[in-house]
Amino acid sequence: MKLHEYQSKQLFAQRGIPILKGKVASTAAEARDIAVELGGRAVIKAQVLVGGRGKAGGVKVAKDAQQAEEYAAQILAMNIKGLPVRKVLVDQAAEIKTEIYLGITNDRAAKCPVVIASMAGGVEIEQVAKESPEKVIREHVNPFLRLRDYQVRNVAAGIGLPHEHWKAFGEIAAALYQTYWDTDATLAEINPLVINGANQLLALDGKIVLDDNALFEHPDLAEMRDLDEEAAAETEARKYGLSYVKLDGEIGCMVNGAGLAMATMDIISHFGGTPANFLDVGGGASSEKVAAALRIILSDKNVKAVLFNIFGGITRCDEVARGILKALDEVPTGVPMVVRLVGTNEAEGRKLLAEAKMITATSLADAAQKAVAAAKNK
Amino acid sequence: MKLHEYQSKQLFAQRGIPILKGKVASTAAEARDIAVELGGRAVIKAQVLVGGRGKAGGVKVAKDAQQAEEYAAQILAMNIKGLPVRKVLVDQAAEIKTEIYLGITNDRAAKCPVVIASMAGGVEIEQVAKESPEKVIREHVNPFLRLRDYQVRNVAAGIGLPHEHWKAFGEIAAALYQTYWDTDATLAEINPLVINGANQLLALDGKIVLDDNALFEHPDLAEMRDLDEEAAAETEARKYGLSYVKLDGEIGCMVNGAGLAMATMDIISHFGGTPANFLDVGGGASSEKVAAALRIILSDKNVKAVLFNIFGGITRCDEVARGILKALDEVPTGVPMVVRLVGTNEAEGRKLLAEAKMITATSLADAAQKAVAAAKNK
Amino acid sequence: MSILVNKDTRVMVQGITGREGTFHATQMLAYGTKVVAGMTPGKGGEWACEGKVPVFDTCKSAVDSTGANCALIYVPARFAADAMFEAADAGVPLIVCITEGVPVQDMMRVRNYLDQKGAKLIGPNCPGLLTPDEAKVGIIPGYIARPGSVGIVARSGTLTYEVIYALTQSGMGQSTCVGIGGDPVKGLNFIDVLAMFEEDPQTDRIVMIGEIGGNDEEKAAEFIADHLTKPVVAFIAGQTAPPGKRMGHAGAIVEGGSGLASDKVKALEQARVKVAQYPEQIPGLLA
Amino acid sequence: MSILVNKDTRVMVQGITGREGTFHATQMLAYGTKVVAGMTPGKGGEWACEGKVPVFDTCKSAVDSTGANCALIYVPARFAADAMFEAADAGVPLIVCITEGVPVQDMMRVRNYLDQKGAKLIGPNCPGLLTPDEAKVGIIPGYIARPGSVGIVARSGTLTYEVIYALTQSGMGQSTCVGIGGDPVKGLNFIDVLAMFEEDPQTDRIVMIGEIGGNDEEKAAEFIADHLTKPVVAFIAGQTAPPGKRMGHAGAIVEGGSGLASDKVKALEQARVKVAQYPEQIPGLLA
Repeated sequence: MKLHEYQSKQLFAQRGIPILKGKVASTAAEARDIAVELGGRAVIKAQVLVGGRGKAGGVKVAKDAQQAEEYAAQILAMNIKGLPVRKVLVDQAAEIKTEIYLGITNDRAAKCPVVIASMAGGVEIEQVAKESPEKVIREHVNPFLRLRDYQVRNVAAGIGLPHEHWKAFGEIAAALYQTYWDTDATLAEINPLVINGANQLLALDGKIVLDDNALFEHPDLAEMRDLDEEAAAETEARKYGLSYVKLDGEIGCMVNGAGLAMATMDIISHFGGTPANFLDVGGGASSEKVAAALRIILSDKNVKAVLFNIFGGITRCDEVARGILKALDEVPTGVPMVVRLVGTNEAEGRKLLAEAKMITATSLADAAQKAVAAAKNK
Repeated sequence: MKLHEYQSKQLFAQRGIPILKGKVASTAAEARDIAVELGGRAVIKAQVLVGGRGKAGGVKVAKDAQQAEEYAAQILAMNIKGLPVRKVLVDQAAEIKTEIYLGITNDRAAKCPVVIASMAGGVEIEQVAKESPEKVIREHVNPFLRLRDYQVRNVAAGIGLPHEHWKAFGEIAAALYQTYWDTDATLAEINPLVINGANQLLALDGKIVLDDNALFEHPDLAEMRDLDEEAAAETEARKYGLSYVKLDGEIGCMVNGAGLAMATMDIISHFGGTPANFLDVGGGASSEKVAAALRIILSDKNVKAVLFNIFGGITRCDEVARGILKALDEVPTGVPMVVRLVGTNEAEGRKLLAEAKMITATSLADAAQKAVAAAKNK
Repeated sequence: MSILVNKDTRVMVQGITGREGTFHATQMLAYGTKVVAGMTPGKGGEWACEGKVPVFDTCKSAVDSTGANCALIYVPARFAADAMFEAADAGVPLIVCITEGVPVQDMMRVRNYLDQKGAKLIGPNCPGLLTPDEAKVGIIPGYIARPGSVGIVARSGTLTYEVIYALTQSGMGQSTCVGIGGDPVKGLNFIDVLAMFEEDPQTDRIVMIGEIGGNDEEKAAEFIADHLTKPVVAFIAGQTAPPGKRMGHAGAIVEGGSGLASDKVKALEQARVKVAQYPEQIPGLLA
Repeated sequence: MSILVNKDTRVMVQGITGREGTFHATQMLAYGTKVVAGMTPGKGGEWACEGKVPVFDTCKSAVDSTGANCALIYVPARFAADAMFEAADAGVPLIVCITEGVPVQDMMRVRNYLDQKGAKLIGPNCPGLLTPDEAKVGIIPGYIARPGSVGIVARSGTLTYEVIYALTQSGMGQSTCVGIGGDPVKGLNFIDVLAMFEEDPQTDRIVMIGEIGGNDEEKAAEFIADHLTKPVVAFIAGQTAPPGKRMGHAGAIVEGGSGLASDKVKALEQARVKVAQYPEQIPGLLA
């Protein structure tokens, strides 16, 4: 789960990382008021959960409150990578001498946290790593020892930060690690961490991505989720413990298992169709869950056919069949359905579905081809 | 540094370990008042920093406030193993069904904390371990993982605690570990942990020993030191960063290095004398420190001779010599002094002392024999 | 021969008295797996699976009493890390964790600790292990598999079943099926299992099922090129997955331009691994 | 030959710009020890010991630049644990910590971590190492020692000097003198060092200096009986120490009836080790 810049910076500030004064506005008038508070000159920044807002024109420096209002109005009218901008952060403007990158993330291969830093801040670190790998310093952290002061010094020395900034940098890095660890983040990033005109270090932008698996430990953070930023169907799916990602295609998919769900999308594409969604009903799916999943799939008006691909392990095919029948009772639909049931209790499942008018298939390839055909005929 | 029972139990209670109601009294009248508050019946327990107070008669159950006053008066008049009783703890009386031992200490050999438990509580655990080792369960704790719930279950299962008590026992063990770790204790012990008439677990007695090396991190705990419980000279020595232990003999010792200081005591004894103290002036001892050490040694009226045994490493012999001369200026004394200086800057040291009338020696055996002779002649 | 589990494997099931724990332990017994102990704190002394399996309060007592040498974990996510620590402390050399949703910071500590103890871990968020006709340790449906010579290693559970099913339909049996799980920080990885299959005399061909996220498949490709003599066929799920979105598995996400299916396919093809476009092509590519 | 340190040992001094650090680094240089680097955070780029030793900000940079293979620590107690972690992380295989007063809970974590890293630790609260005429790594006064064939291992610093001095006076030189320190949780212990002396061709006799507290001497006695062929002479300090009192060293305390000098002497004598009654008897017992 991604947090907005303003949310991330709040969490940073709570742990002592210096940030600029600023507030969030949902309207141009609010932005103007905040700019007045800040003394006129302000930076207006779109709050959307995608990267690249700078290039898209979502960040503008206003010289006074009047201009702040104008820019806020412009930005609040934008769509960035398909996402409408609903909020802007109005921040003090800072004089920037140096832009540093400082981030902490999980290193999957090393199986531990890694601190990543570079003096080439302000741009995407992946790009710096690709173009000038020598400019990027990595320090692995033992998850039991946690981040030690000497490791921060390794980082500071590695990026060539002048001694005079080590103390402030050390405090910020320690607080960033604390934020990362306390929130069960998979990424906590300050980019850029700037040295301003007064030679102080400030977190100008911030990004936190939380581990969805750990949200149960952090109800306060779970509440920070911005429901405006995701499809309503995704919000609905989460309520039922379903993994759902909306896509742009025509064939709705209900699959058990994440890998098989991806493979189902891929095979639809392979046979010339377009998947409308990723949906994993999970292991041991109950009929209620299956019914909810079907409602969610059908709530997408682009869906012209639905492909059920269930391979029973924990999930039992008869349970799934009952869920499908239940959902069809509740949500009458004309959309054609292709069903493939294999595995635990597959015979019972097939029997239950025998009466409903559904297209059946045994192989995955067969099922995908039938679904593609059904969607085209629709 | 040892804490009193009442101090240990306060620290336990702060972390949620159930203890009995009780208060500390310094006079019999206070004890009476506390007993009245507790409803009459009360246990009066001597607060002294040595074991074996029970056998010595330092714990008595009073049936009413009148008797509480009498017993408190008796106990406050006692000496236990040479230590006068200055305080008593007046506790509620409890009906005891079972006495459990539960302690956490540092296992030197395993280099980690160890939880020790036994259903044979209420007596010294060393004794149980010697007589019935099978009754004592040990669970080592990884210092990074800390005490896990399953380890507490291993302990509960190991001592054969009935299931119904596992939850309460688990909470107490977790809180005890927290106390142990938070305070940098070398021992945190509940003995006995009782099951009372209402089937509840209660810490009836408590003992905490703190790591002197870690006291700098715990100024609040350092303040709990009971200065009444140690020789005034030991308190004075601590101010100067000197390691001093008062003994009952006649030959004062000033030595650098703890091992050498012990060996010096031993050799005095070997040659028929008795050491008056252990004193390590430490590495790199300054002349101020040496002067303070000499004053402390001479403050013991039993001292009939002083043996200086300095082997220079970090400590420089000339610094020590200057300290001795300075101290002698400040504290004129007729006590004979035997000096042995070897090691870094030994020549300079000897030269400085040449003028003072001191008995010199080069070998340790020679020095010890001379000191023993000087004390006898005195 | 086979790898990791066989007919002599003695399994302790942690969380045996839970709904899924009981269901799958019963299925494992029916398959012939030696389920020698169950573990549920506070239920020590009871019996599970219709009186067939003794339940213990602690892993230590279960291992001491039954000689269990494999722990299978079905406990809820918030207790999973401790279950793994406990199994490792009890000296169990192979730990299989089915539980989904374990926080990744927990897993970083678990992996670190288990490595210190020398315990092997499979999972979490995995379907476990199956050596056909010998031992089923986890939730892979036993009836779809047949003994044979194809080793399977996969990040995805149901895709594993899909491949086993397709192989069995084509008359190709399996040596051992290993579901390593879909989490970003986990136990054994492709390389570890590939090395075991290379050493296993029963295995003569290998199927490897990867997916988007991380670069374990790229590393496996390198390892295959350098160390494997047996033929490998692969499949990578998630060609059509959008970037920045977690596709079910915690580890299945394309981030910062890395973890792409296309990069993995390319790396594997460079290592002369045949890559299937969909699972049912695999038997044909193996033949 | 010798053990642990010799003329090729390349020493990095952590805390070199402190008063004691500078003093002893200078003495080590004068003795001929290869002091190749100093480390003091924030002073990287400076030079210590009259321009003879480059100072670095981090152990990593010091090791990378100078190839230091031994870390010597003189930092205050509250920073000592981190200094050891840092040296180990920088890949230094031998760490010598002179610092006194390190909290024992810190040391439990340090030992655990250093064992994982495979780094050897001497100390803390120790005088360090001396291989006469080759390397002085710590604070043992060099001029009292002579090269020879007696290995010394001791918990106490000044008692080590005392023994070296007595041996040299009697014409017996030393192979290596090892002060393992007086803390309850520390690095190498008697057994580790005794095993090294047993393997070292230069060493033909061994002196072991113990003291009250713990039971390392008892374990050493058992080890000597089982594994040592070279003669060992021992001395145990603290025969007259009262129970329950810490005698200077954090580890020197008789508690709950264990750690008594008399038990240690008994165990050693049972292992046929000659035990001196005072240090100056040692040369006579060795002869």
